[in-house]
Amino acid sequence: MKKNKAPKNVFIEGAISPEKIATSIAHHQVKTNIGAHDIFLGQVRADVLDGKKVAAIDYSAYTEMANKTIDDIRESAFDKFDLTCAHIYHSMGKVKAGEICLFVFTSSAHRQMAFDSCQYMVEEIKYKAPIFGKEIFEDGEYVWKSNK
Amino acid sequence: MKKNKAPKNVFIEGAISPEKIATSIAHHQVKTNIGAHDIFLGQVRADVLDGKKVAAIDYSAYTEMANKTIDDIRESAFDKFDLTCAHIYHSMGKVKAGEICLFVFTSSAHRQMAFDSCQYMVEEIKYKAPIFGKEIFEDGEYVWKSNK
Amino acid sequence: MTIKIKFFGVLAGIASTNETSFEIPTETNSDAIKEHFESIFTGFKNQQYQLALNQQLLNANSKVGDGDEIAFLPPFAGG
Amino acid sequence: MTIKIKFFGVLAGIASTNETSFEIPTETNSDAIKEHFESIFTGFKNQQYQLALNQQLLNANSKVGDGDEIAFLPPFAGG
Repeated sequence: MKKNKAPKNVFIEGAISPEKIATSIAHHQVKTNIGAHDIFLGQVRADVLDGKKVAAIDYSAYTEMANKTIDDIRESAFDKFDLTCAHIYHSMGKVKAGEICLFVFTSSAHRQMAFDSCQYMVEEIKYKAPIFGKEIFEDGEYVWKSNK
Repeated sequence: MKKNKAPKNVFIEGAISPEKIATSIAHHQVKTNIGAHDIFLGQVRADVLDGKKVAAIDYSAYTEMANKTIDDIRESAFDKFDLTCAHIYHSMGKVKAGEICLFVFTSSAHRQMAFDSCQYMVEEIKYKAPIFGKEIFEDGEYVWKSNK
Repeated sequence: MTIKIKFFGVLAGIASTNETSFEIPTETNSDAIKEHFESIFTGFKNQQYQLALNQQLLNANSKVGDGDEIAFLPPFAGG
Repeated sequence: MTIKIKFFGVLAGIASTNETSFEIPTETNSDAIKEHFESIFTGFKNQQYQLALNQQLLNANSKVGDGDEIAFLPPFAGG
């Protein structure tokens, strides 16, 4: 499926709030052909590396390419799965441990499509989107995170 | 894993609100060992049967057995998957088309466990929990729904 | 001996009740209880349903005694 | 000819900049650009990274011309 319009911006400054997720769910209640939603949320873990605890991740991205890549992933999900809706949001900048940095939301008439497409998009985003994360420790030092 | 305490009541009167889902997500932000959440939501579809549109589903259940069955499903998910948290809520009584009737929420350090356990619990609930649903049409007539 | 009987969904509609009790002189079994209620509520025969004994689904005919609870369960529709 | 160069993550830190431009007399290729910046920012050699040309990941050496954009991308960490 080819599209001409510019890709949607998936980035949100800072953490993704539970209220934003609630609002997004509420917006789907008019779509009465939906029978199943699957929502994946990535949350920043307070991992301990060499005895030091992660306090936050500071996200940066090659924004234009990341938006284009994620738009392509979303379009390919519509091609592969029988979906009603699909939404993706990712944090930019600092997200504290315990806060949400990734929100992937799929909706379909039936549950299998919602589950499969959500998982597909999460994997694709992790491996293909040029998003970078600095794990910042409680003492202010940091390491660069890698999904590989 | 054996438990002595009485099973938790999973039933909520009427639709499950987006606000309840947001509150549940927010409660997990103190658990900083969680890296991934998966949330499944069942939504009532306005299916058309013999030319008549479903306006709502009226849920009833063999409550004690359903709570026990769902508690067992939850415990078995903890045995099978490396989970941090798992929560299940189901509507009782009338839920209108577009509203949410099932909320299954799993959390784990890593995404695969969150995805797999959520899907496992949804399938188990659909096939094993003695919950019954009357699909009520716009004209007030109804049919009994079946997952089989 | 008293056995507690519960009906759900379409079966509660046919029986016009959610619950009843069943008095018997001696120990009985689930097949006998099923036959008994199918003879009272003839509409049950056209329905698919399972029995649960004390909140456990039955796969085969089982002994039923004083204080037991038998539930008539039509197809599940959770979610 | 001007090529736009972008650095991200750990590489932006090593280069002390997110963006620069690269002036060349004639058409060049991605391998040459990579070598050029590895000779300026020697720390790049110790890093794993990929190049993108005009927002497409490169799998092989590619021609690069006027107005193109080359990005130096360390491992992804989205989610």
